[in-house]
Amino acid sequence: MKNDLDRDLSLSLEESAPQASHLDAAHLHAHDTRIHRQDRTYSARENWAHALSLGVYRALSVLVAVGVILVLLWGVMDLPAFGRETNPVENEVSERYLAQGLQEGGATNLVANMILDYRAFDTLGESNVLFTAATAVLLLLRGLQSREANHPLASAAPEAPADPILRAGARALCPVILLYGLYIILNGHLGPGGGFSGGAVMGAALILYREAYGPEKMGRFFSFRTYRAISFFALAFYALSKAYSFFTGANHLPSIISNGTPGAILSAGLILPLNIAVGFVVCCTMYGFFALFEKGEI
Amino acid sequence: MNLQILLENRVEAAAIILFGIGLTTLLLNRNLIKKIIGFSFMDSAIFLFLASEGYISGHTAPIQDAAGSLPAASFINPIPAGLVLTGIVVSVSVTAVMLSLTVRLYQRFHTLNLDEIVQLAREANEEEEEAND
Amino acid sequence: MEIVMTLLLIIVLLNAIMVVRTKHLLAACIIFMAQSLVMVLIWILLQSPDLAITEAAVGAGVSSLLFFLALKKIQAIDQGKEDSTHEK
Amino acid sequence: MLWWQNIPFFSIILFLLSAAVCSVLPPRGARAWARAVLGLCLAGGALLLAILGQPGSASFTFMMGHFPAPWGNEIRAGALEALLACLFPGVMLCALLSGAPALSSGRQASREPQYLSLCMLLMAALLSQAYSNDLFTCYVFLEIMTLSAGALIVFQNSGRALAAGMRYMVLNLVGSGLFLLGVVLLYDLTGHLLMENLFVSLQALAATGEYHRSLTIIIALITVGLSIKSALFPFHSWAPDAYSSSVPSSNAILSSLVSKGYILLLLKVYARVFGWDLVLLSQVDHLLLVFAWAGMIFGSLAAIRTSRFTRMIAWSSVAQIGYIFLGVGLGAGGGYQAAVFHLLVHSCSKALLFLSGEELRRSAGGSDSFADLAGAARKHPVYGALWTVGAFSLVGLPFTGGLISKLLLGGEALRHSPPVAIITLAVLALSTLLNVLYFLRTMLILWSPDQGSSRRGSLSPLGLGACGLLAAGILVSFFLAQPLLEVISLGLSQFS
Repeated sequence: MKNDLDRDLSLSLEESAPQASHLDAAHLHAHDTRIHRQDRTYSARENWAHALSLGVYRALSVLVAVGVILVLLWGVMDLPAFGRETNPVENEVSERYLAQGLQEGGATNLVANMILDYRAFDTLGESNVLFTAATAVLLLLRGLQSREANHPLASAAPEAPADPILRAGARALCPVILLYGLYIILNGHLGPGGGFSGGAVMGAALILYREAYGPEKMGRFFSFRTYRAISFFALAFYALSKAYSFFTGANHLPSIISNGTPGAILSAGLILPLNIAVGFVVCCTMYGFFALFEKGEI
Repeated sequence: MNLQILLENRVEAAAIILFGIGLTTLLLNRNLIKKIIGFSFMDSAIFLFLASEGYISGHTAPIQDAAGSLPAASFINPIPAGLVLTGIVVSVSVTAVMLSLTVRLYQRFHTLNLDEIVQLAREANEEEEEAND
Repeated sequence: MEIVMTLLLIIVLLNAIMVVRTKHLLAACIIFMAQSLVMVLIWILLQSPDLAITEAAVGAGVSSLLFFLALKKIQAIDQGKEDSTHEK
Repeated sequence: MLWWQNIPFFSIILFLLSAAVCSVLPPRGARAWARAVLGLCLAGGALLLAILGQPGSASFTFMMGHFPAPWGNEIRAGALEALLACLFPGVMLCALLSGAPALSSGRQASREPQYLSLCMLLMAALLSQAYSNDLFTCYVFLEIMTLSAGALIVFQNSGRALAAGMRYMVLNLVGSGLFLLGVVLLYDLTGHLLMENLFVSLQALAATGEYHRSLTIIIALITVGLSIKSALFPFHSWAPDAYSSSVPSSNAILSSLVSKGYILLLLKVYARVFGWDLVLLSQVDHLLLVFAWAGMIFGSLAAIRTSRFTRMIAWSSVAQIGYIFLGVGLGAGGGYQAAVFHLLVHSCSKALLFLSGEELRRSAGGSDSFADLAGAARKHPVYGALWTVGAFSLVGLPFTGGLISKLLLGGEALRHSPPVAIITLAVLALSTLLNVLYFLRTMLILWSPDQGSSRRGSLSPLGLGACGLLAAGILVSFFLAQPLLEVISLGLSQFS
């Protein structure tokens, strides 16, 4: 076994492969066959046919790109003009959102009215898209290291203590960013902003804190259990409250949620609590993405 | 005449060109990371097209004041803004799933080239077959 | 306003072309982040501040971060091969 | 608002809620909850079908929220949607029951709650698309289906599944991007997203002949987008890997439910948004016919060539999707009816083939190549028989639903112009012959005299019951074909 090990490695030296000393056998075999295979078939340098096909391939892709663009442009040519008032888009649907949005939805941000009150079913689907993505990434990346403990990944990122500048910066910035994210969520129905953007800003604050103080300190108050609990309660609250408003709406029952005085924080009926729920889901998901990508464990 | 229309509708024309570039990057580029960036460009091109439909020159953002005194005619169309908000979050979720798939694939096959991955997966599959026999 | 919008659109198209032409993945990710920031400006010019905040926080912020993390992890897997071989 | 009209809304919200619940429950609890919810919604769908199935009953709309349709969202349920509300939960329940041992085995046991939560989201998206009356709502739930189906493929994290998952994601994202661009262009031309209002303004546009180029491009974009996602022939390169490289319940769910959701959306867009004469105007139906013919032939040819059992079943579903698109291409009325009928038959029989095939594979020592499967059916005569029923229905032998759909397709082809009729009948005959070839060969191998050691696997009653239910579905689709066809034609007439 010793001599063919050298032969394999000599073959792939110009691939800047490492000078392997003695690895454990299982890892060695998998490791070698991969290097061996990689360099055998795809080195474009010597293989001129491969280089030629690369050139043809590149020219073909430019042609396809130009073709698709031209066809679509040719079709788009006679669409309604940009920024004109008489476009078919300005019809009775958008007119009602603008005119009666404040009375019916209660939010001064008419886009928030439309998202969380008129077309609430889309946004319910929307936060479930985010939940699907979080579950998919969880399935894919969780335990990426724990299974192959001796896999290179485990030894790849030694826990270097974060440098003091980052720690000092984080101590000053984290609370401010968290506050700003909370502000965006709470004022989602009064001005631009809302659950999605506010949640992402809060997620960024959590990411900064984790990066500065390390996952152990972060794990004390935000572990996988809290992640699961928060996203469960937020999504369950969102689905139940929207189910209530759909049910009362469809069966023409009066809904007990009042719109409150426009402009006040506690106005716009369900829009504020829904923004808070969406904010928490987005915050947990964004932090979860970061944690899963970095360490394979929340 | 065509060029003049294109110049007038230049936001929509730019969106369509970006969509074409993004689509072909997604389809024809071999590197996984480039594919994901191409997909993200394709999506933001469609949202740029959608948002430019709702724009009315001279109108302001649809934020009513507390007393409701601003006239309804002074706002732009809120529907595209709402739809694009949904779309941006869809685009981020899909990017996150694709990136995690890329990391898993790289950890398993040590390459970012999709052709190589499919080739290695087929070979790995035959090895499993022989292992079973 | 017209000139600024035209300029931004040209930058957007240049970004897309540059991503296709660059060899380095890190450069591609940085161009992706720049693209999101330019889109933020375009949303502001199209009078939709809601989209600007969301694109800035969710588009430029988190997805670019995920791109850099994915690249860091891929390099970690590469270095991992070197590290584990030099370990013993 | 009658009480039973709340069933569609209730089942969608229940699935969304149980997606969140399943992710926090322990594996056993999540399994019980998922099965209970699927059973409940199956019963609700059956009740809805009983009420809406009567001839002359009209479809009703359910206002999601306090505002009527063009402003708020709305879901609309008719006879066809009620039929789907029975089919979708039923097939998924059978897939989860029969695929349970593979799910909770080995290191995947701790990840089963996430798997079930994804299945709940997939079912919520399927039902919302079947009921929805708004194009952008369809896009959002289409995106949920793409992501959750992609996660179902890569559940096992094996090399093959990951590669198949990536190819699936790349091509499906192209498909949903094209669909979204079609929806956005439609909104630009008409200012509406609600299907009825879109129909009215599109008829007005077609009358004045305005935007003719854009309308053709929009129909082409939506058709190509949804064809990519439902693995029609030229865009099917991702399908054989995606349908055959994961746990058996994922294979069954993907090939029998996910691609069906997209075809139904295409049917709804043709019937309710464009209207068949606008589609004829844009010549897209000829495109669909050519793709369908090619798919039926090359799908069966590839199924013959492949040397592995599960991949053969996956390739045959590419051919069967060609049959369904043949029905869509043959046009409103008879063509749609044949497409929906074959969609029901294929959904039941494909799930049955994958699930019972997995049992046969396990009893033959888990290898996928035909050489090792010799005599597998003798070791498991029950599953062997069930697999044979599924194979007969796809070949189209009497007493199975497949025969009815082939007769419908043939009958509908005769009503078309001679060249289309001749080619369709020739392709139907040729592909049936090819089907006979590869299914007969497999059955001969399965039923060949058993020489190896007969390792009689454990017969789980639940799994057996599930496969039996699917086989019953195939037989029912033959014996009760007439009432089923009436319900489908009633549903289609309510569609537009």
